[in-house]
Amino acid sequence: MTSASNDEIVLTREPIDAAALAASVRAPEDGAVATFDGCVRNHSRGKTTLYLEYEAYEPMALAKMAEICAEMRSRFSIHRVAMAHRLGRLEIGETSVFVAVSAAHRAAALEACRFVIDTLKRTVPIWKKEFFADGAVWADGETPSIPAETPSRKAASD
Amino acid sequence: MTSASNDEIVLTREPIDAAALAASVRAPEDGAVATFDGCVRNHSRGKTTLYLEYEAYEPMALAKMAEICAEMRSRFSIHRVAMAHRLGRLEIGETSVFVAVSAAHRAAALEACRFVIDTLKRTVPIWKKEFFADGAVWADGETPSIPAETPSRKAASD
Amino acid sequence: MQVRVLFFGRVREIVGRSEDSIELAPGARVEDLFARCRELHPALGPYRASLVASRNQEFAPWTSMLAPGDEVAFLPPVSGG
Amino acid sequence: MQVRVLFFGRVREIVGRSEDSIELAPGARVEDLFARCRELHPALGPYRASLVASRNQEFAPWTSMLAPGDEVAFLPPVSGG
Repeated sequence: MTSASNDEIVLTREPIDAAALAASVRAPEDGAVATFDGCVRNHSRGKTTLYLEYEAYEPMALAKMAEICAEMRSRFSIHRVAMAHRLGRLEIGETSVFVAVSAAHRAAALEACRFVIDTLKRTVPIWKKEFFADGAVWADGETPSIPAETPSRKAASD
Repeated sequence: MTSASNDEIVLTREPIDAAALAASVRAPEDGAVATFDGCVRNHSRGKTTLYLEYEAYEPMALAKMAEICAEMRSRFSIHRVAMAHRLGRLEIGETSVFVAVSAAHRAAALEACRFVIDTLKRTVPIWKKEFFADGAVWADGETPSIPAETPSRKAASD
Repeated sequence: MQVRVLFFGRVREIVGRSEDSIELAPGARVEDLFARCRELHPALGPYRASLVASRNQEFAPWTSMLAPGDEVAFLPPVSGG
Repeated sequence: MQVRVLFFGRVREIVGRSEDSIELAPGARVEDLFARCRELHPALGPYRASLVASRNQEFAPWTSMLAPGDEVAFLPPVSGG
């Protein structure tokens, strides 16, 4: 699922091909590509993790991811973005989220990459369930900010 | 050329395999891998770049890169690092420098990755010459800080 | 009027289904819809403070007015990434 | 005493070679070595303010004392990355 020309936004139940996404944002006018790869750790809460399951409110998650791209473009001089989140069951070591950003200069690429992953974790309706030997728990999450009583659509993403 | 167990430090005249380096830092205990890929832009100083040449004071450059890794480990909770710099002639779009850092958590990986590339540009004795249609120029660089009059070896890297 | 309500994560498990259709009086707000859901699924009560609402795929205040056919969700804290 | 001096980048181009062996009086400092190099290659003069010195692969003050066999370099501003 792809949105605006230079933004690739993906929710997928298949393994994420990080190298292909990193290559996809790169162009001759770029001097920098920053990436972030979130992967499934073998431990959490002091216990051994067996696997994870992710679910999403898919159309809203895609809309929020597109809003993050738009907001990032208003803040940073970047060229292309790819952001992908995996859904369903993930094994240890697999990539759950991947972000790649290209830019002419390094500061924009690095700062935009960080902005994407930090904002995604606060605002995109995706949920993680952690499975341990002794049971499963929904991860502690972050509560998104709510718009004011008379919301404007634009303010709703923060 | 590899240094301490979890630090891979490379100067090479061959193309850098970014995907392989990114994969090499990844382990089951990691939740995050951040990378930075510096690539050759097709323009600089308002002109079309034809190609670049990099040269290094190789043994000192490797020593400074190792110092950056040590300093990074004292500042950030990270797991593995790979840093590679290409030397010789590079064409447009090729990777000149690549950094990959793994960590349990995203903030450490992202901040350490940025620390590496920012510090490398200030302290590692590598020089870039830019070739244009109308001639070649050595890139404006940064002058490394010098230790005090009675230098200690430890302070020399800043 | 009828609205569609969606459940995700912990809320989906408590309710035992991922969506429902609810009949409400005209003029109802998001908070009235939640009250109705809590009548149907009392176990939701303790989670109210941790939830945020969405209306037609935008975060929305609890006081938002609903319209027929709206799609509403009560979202637990998000934990993507 | 004899020391080895290395040239890189713009300095290498000005000097026309990448290294040299220089004979110095005992007690010479890094700045004395640079003065000797400038006598041999006057075009180096204007670059003095932009250079930093290294001694045995560590950045070093211009006042550092040299020892026989030292490896010194006069480094232009670095531009890796």
